[in-house]
Amino acid sequence: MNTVATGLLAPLLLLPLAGAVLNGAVGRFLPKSLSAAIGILSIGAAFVVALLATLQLHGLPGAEAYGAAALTQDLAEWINVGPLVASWALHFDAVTAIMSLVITGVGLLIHLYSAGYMHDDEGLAKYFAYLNLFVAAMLSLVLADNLVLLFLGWEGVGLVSWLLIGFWYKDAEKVDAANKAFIANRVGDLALMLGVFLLFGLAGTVHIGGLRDWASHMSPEQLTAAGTLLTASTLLLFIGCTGKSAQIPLYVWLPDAMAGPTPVSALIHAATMVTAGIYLMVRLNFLFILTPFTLSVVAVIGLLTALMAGAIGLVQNDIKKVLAYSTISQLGFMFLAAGVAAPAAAMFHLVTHAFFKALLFLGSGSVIHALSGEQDIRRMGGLGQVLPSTSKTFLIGCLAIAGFPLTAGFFSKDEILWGVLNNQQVLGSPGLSAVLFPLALFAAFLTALYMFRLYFTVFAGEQRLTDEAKSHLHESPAIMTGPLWVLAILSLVAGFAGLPHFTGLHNHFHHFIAPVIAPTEALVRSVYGPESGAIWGCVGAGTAAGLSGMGLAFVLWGRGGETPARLAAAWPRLHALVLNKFYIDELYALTFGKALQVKSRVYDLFVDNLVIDTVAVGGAGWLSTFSGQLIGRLQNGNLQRYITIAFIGLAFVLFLIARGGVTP
Amino acid sequence: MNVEQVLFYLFAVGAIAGCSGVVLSRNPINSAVSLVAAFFFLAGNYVLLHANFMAIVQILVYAGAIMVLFLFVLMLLNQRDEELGPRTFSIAPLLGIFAAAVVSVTIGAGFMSYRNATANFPGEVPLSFGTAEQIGRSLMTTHLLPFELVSLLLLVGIVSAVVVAKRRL
Amino acid sequence: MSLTLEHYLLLSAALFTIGAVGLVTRRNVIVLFMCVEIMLNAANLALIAFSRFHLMADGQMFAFCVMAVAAAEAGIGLAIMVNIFRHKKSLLVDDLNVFKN
Amino acid sequence: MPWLTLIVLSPLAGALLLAFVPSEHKEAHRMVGGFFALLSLLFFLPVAAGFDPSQAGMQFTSAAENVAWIPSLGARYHLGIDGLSLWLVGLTTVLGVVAAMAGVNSIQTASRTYYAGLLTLLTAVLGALCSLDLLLFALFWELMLLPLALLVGTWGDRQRVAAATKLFVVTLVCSMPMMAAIFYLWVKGGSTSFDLADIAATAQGLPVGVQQALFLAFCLAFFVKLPIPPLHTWLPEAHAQTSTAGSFVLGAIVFQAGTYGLIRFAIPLFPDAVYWAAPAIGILSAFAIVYGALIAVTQRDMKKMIAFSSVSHLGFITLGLFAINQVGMTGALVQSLAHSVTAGALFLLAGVLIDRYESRSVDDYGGLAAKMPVFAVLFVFLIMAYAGVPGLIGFVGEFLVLAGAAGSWAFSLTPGNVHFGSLPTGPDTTALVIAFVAGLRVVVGAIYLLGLTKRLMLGSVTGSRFSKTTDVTWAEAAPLIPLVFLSLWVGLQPGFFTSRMDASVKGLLSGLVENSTLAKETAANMAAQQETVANWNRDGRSPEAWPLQRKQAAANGGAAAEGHTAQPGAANQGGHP
Repeated sequence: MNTVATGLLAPLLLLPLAGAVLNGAVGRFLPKSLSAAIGILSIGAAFVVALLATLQLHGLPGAEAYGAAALTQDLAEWINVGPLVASWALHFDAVTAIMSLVITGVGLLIHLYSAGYMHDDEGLAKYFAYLNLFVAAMLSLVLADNLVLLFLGWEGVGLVSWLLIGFWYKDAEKVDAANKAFIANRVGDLALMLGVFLLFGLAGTVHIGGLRDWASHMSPEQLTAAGTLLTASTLLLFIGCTGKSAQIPLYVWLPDAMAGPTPVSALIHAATMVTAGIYLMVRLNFLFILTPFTLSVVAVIGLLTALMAGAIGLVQNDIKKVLAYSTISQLGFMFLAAGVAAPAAAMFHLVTHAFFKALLFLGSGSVIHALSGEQDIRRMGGLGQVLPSTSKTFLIGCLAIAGFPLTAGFFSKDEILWGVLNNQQVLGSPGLSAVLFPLALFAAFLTALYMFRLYFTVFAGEQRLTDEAKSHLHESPAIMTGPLWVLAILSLVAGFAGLPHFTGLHNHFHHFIAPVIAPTEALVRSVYGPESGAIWGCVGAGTAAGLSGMGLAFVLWGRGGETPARLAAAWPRLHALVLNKFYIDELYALTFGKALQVKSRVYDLFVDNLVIDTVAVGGAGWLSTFSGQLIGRLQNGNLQRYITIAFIGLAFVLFLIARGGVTP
Repeated sequence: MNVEQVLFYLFAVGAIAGCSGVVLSRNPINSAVSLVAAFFFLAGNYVLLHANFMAIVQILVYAGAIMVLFLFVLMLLNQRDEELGPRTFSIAPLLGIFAAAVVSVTIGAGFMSYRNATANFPGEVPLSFGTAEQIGRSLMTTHLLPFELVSLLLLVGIVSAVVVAKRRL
Repeated sequence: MSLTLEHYLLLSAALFTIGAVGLVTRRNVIVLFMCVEIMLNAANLALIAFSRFHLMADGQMFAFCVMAVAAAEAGIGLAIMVNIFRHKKSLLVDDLNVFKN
Repeated sequence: MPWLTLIVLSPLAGALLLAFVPSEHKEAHRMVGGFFALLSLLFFLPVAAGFDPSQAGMQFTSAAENVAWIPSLGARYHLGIDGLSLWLVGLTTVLGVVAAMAGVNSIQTASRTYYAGLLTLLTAVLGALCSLDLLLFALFWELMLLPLALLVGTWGDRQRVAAATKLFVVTLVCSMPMMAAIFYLWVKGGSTSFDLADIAATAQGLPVGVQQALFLAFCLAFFVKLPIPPLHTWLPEAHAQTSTAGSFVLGAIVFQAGTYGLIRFAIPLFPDAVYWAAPAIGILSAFAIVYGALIAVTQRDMKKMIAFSSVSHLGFITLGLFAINQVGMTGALVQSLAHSVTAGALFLLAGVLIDRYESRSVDDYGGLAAKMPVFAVLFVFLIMAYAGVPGLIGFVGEFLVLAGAAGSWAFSLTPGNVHFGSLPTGPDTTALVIAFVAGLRVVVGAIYLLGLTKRLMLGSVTGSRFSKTTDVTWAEAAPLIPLVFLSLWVGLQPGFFTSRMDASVKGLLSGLVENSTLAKETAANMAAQQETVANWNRDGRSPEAWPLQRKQAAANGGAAAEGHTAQPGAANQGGHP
């Protein structure tokens, strides 16, 4: 490991934290503009620090060597018990650099936007405190040099997400959504924790660098011996990822999480927190590559999620829910990439997705803001003229996510598709890829379809607004549209950071993160050799899928007409099934929710009260209760019975003495 | 049988009779009066044992002070006759009686076996034995600490009796 | 045959037993007190007999202390009795069970 | 200076002094109670400062604290402290002060009884934590019961006396076998000494069967104090019925003696029995954790909910202790601290509401966050600390215990021939299952704790009774402040605490292995297996290590495989030319 100690990482982590503490402690007494300024400036400063650190990292010699070049900073001891050592130690390599630039950069834009969006809310200081705290937690997640510290960030973002989803806590539904998110996340966290324990048991360390050394120095016998447990641990880690990154089976919390303020949805539930799972898979790619079974599971789950969420997104009517399902679907794409051993593609899509999905969420926020809180797209329409900036930027976002040629999404999505086509052998079952690729194309088609359905329904056609919404209709202020334009430009140009290799141009992005994903790359290259011919075909197929989705959307929704309704009427069952999200929520409520309640009641009433407390004899509570009752019977307060017992005891003792058995 | 023996048996029978009266009579006042009688007989036995001071104290404190207190309380509370025998059948008192009997027999047997029947009293008793003077000297010298503790105990007893009786429950 | 220690000890044991039997059979709390007094006196008798046997005053000291304890006990005990009677209108042990559900 | 004696006895001095303060002077009782509790804490400071972390054995064993106590029995007044007891003692002194502060708000009648009982209880707990003589320990152990029953039974709801009686009887009866065991060991050792070292020597020399019986006798006494199901039934009742301060004392202070008893007596005295019982206790603990958590889900009475949650939380202590490795045991000790701080804090938080509105049912509350913002912040913070959010105290204990349990070979059902799944150095399957089941609390705990938060604090304000609600007063918040501070300190810097435990825990573990045939065999077995692994490692890293490549190599035939796998390093050069 080529690491250089630096002093830049602590400020990067602590600046947002300081902002959070300041706003949390005294924000209530400050004017709103000042609390907003504290929040924005602390993130802005963190962004500058992240840039400086990235520059320093870029200048390091040997960044191409196998052991990734990185900046490190040890802050303090944290947990140090025998073999379990986890310090407050930060590690900044290429992947971290990208993640922290996204977190602080997009975070800064969203903070700016929030200052406009939330300016009327009485809890503004609290809001900025939470938002800063979130950035701090997310940074600790990506900066962690060991899995325990990573887990701290992992749980930390979950906690702040809970606070922010339930930000308007007076509404019981929003609180329920927040609790649901936290609990679903906790299921994932448990799996992650167990995965970490397993790794700790196998490798004897929780230090990521140490794990990397361990994984790369394993002998064949060791790998064979550890195979099952290693697969189990990577599977557990992946389950952890499905919780945080909203994949099947734990995705159910994300749509509900839209109860939070819209900028929060943009930052946490689109751009950063939900990508933590991808980050973890990339960060630990040296482990996942050793377990082909896990990789195929990841790929399949990712693709299934992408398809299912895309289908659900197609029929939702809440603008934010559509975007939420879109996020789930795009995350599925990223997992698909990670699953086919294309972590660079996953990472690239993560970045571009952060830009255009944040843009789309902020745009939807702008629409909601303009319509005084209206979120149902059936009561929108024709907003293109009224909200010029919003609609233009929204269109750019839609083009990017649909993979319109030369937008950011075009490059990143094609790289994923190429990975699916190319890396089929990594999955261990070549036949799988034959299924995966067409389905992935279909998912790309779905993406374009539902996104442009949203665009056309909201911004094109005739206005279907309520009177109340009409009366306040206005374009958002500059502090909100500014970030939109910045993100729009990024969505357009970010793709050029990762030009595909076959064009003969330099892929800066891939080159930059190559040291981190070297184990995977090494394997893939060693199996397949240099990239080969079918690339243009792949690009063509991907582009065609996107364009045809857009075209179909235009046909169905762009010109008005009754076609969608007729389609829905033609297959009522199917439509209801998709509209109701495949009844997964109900299924969970019925199985886990009810089962938990029933079990709890049964334990409480039957086991605890009846078996342990009442049916004492022979039951599990024999010792406590029966003996308690026995003694209780003796100690019934009857003085004379006590005396009798005392005499019996005395007689017994005297008898023993008289017998000469015991000498007093 | 010399006089001493006659007196011992007399006092012994009297004491046992008096105590039995306590246990057997239904009226608590009768019990109390029987107990006073038993105390007198016991005091007689003390005299036989050359514990003259203790005999006096027995009569003054026990028969005089304590039992008067008992009687006073009994009169004050106006206790009616108690029905003897168990209200509901219970094995416990029977067991208790049995145990008490065992205790008694064992204690007796134990004492009997103590020093194997060489337990004759020493014939010569010093004149000063059991007198107020000897007791007093002993109390002020060897047994000063117990004496002080007893006085403290009595003080606490007085105070708490006052407190308890004063407080309304 | 002259009087021996055993005579007194047997008398003491007999009195103790009578007191004990009273303690387990009687119901009136004041009578129970009297039975306790009987048992204390039985102990006193044994102590004084030993004192005579050893020709040492220590036994009488013990008896003296016992007597003081008995006096204190009677004082406080009867005060409590009076109070309980005021409260419960009864002095029978069956009625005084505070633990009973 | 005999610091330990000062720590142990200064509360008792306060209790005696209180006897002379007339019962009407509430303020004076609080001053005296608080002062003497604080005194004990102050005396702890030099001990903490002078503690030598590198030393495994007993420290602060001055000659003045090792004197004959009952010479005819050989019992001695012998005190000492080591890494196992250091923080338990320290935290108890802190919690004593907190409990004294809590009494200001919660105890309005008979305050003298409260403070005298509290101080006596502190002496008993601290004495038990410092005793190196088993008879002395037994004395302090039993001394705990009286003030405890008094504290639980004097204030609270109608059934409090019954609850206190149940507590008293159950704990007393369950501690009797331990007494018998102590005397048995004393007699076996020649009836000359109750000293821990002598008793340990006697106990470790006993046949395995006897060790097992005695071990169970000790465990019974300590498990009922913690408590572990099915010995827990006294706990929810007692918590529900008693006052806030009583709950705090019961929930935060008393159980520590149980933790300590296990780690100081039950485990080191009977090494063979410990390994024999560890799998069963591991399973029982995991069951306890899930069981308590599940019952807590449907409780409507918030104190009962916290009480059942405590049952769950305390299962981690036995789980960690009987993992019998350094991580687990240290985790159990930290968990003991964590539970004291967080559960105590929750009882105080619930108490603030119960004392104000006289209802324990969560259904009677709602939306308080809007009316009591500061209280809401404290509440959420401490709930999160309790739920085990990293960076706060609850996480450290839970994480270490689970890590220790997952990696424990003591939980293995075939300990003589440990295989650790398919890998010689990896975790055992039973241990993993136990860790998984215990880990379910992470989820279930979140369910009921967030549910509690929602029902009490969030949503809309229900009813008119809260219309005039004001935020927490200083008197209500003051006891929480040290707990918040401790939550952060231990959460962020657990190393400060665990580093002082390390040497003692290691000493305890090496003693166990030395004195247990089973452990010796297993250790030798493991060493042999690790030797094998080390030999594997000497082969160094080879590209064939990766199964995919081998598979590929097999599929493509020799030539292709050679071409592709020969130079993994070359492919590593940046990935793309």
